[in-house]
Amino acid sequence: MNAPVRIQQADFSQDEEIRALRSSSKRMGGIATFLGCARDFSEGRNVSEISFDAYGSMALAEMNKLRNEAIEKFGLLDARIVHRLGTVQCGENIVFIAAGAQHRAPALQACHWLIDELKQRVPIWKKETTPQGETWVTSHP
Amino acid sequence: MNAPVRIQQADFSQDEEIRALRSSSKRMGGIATFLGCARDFSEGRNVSEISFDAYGSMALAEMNKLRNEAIEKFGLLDARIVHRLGTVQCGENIVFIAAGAQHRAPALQACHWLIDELKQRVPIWKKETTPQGETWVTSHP
Amino acid sequence: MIRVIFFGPVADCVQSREMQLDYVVGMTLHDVIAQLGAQHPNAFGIVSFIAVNQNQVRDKQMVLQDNDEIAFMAKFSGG
Amino acid sequence: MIRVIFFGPVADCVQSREMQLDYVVGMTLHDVIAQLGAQHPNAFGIVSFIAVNQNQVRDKQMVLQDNDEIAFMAKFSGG
Repeated sequence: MNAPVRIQQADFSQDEEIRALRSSSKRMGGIATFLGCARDFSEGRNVSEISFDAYGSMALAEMNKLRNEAIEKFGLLDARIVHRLGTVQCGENIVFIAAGAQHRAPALQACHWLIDELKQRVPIWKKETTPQGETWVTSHP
Repeated sequence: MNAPVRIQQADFSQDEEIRALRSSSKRMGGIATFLGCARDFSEGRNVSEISFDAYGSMALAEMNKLRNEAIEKFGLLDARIVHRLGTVQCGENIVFIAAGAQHRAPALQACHWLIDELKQRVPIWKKETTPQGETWVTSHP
Repeated sequence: MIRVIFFGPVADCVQSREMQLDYVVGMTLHDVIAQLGAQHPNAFGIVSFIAVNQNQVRDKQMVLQDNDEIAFMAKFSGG
Repeated sequence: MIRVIFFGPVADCVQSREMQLDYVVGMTLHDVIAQLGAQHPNAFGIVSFIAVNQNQVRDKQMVLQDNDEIAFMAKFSGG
């Protein structure tokens, strides 16, 4: 089975991630997920594709820390974080977070916390390709 | 394509629901989902299966109202709600909510709001089968 | 005719999912509750919501119309 | 030897992803910033985070060790 925290070029399947997550416990009553995808429009400009650069080893270490912190902080049964690198076409998947708990509130709260923290703490950078050229994204929309 | 709001005996695929959700807009940057599953343990008792009864026509009408309210309230691009009826084995899917928006915050907030409201407003009842017999669930854990 | 329907825990208590009552001009929701509540006190003890024609109703003085569908429901536990 | 690495927007400004600096006993993070910042002012203008051996560092007086890996990073924009 794939590791629960990954950085990869390839796309991923939500169903497979969920299957892996729930295989960790039969006590799991609530699973919250967040999927970030490449939009065709950002800050008033058309976007055709997005490419990502990362400090890979540190990014993976930070994502593992985030997972452990979330499990501890929200009492999760399990959590998974997958982020793609390389070039992602408009409409494709970028990032996936899943949090599983006995009840729904901690799963939902942990999922929200994880994506907010990931954006603040994980060294990954996004460059958007538009008709006007390429631009590194610096805001946290 | 399946309707965005459904009550059905059959299981569903998260990947298919997400595909249907995102097909509604290329502006979708964030998709939050909640999946409720049957746990093997509830209120201190082992649970082998859960069966559901519903006031079908009213439940479907309420779920459609919830979807419309969430789209309006959170500015969603689309949302889907699926609830299973009949008998669900321990570990299986019960309910699925997906909310898609341009940015992550409204998608995550809408998803949390939808599952909380569904539990309050949709006429569905859950019966747990345990070694001690069958019990209708009355709390909102 | 008034159609009265029950689901889940209430249907189990009443041991029925559906009943029909004769319609009388001017009859209210309260009249139906009084009649059925006397016959099925346990079931009506767990009724938390009432819907008439699939809309939740809180005013028990509501005057019914012929062919109305009334649901007496326990607290919901879906999801 | 000190290994200095750049990513994303900072790497584009520096026009390089990696540099090596000679290690001098007692040298601090501040010394490295002063040296490279003078050569690449635009790049260092967008540096928001610094990591030494993959741990974020805020104290620029930190004394470096031989073979340290320093990353100068713009504000993150993943997710």
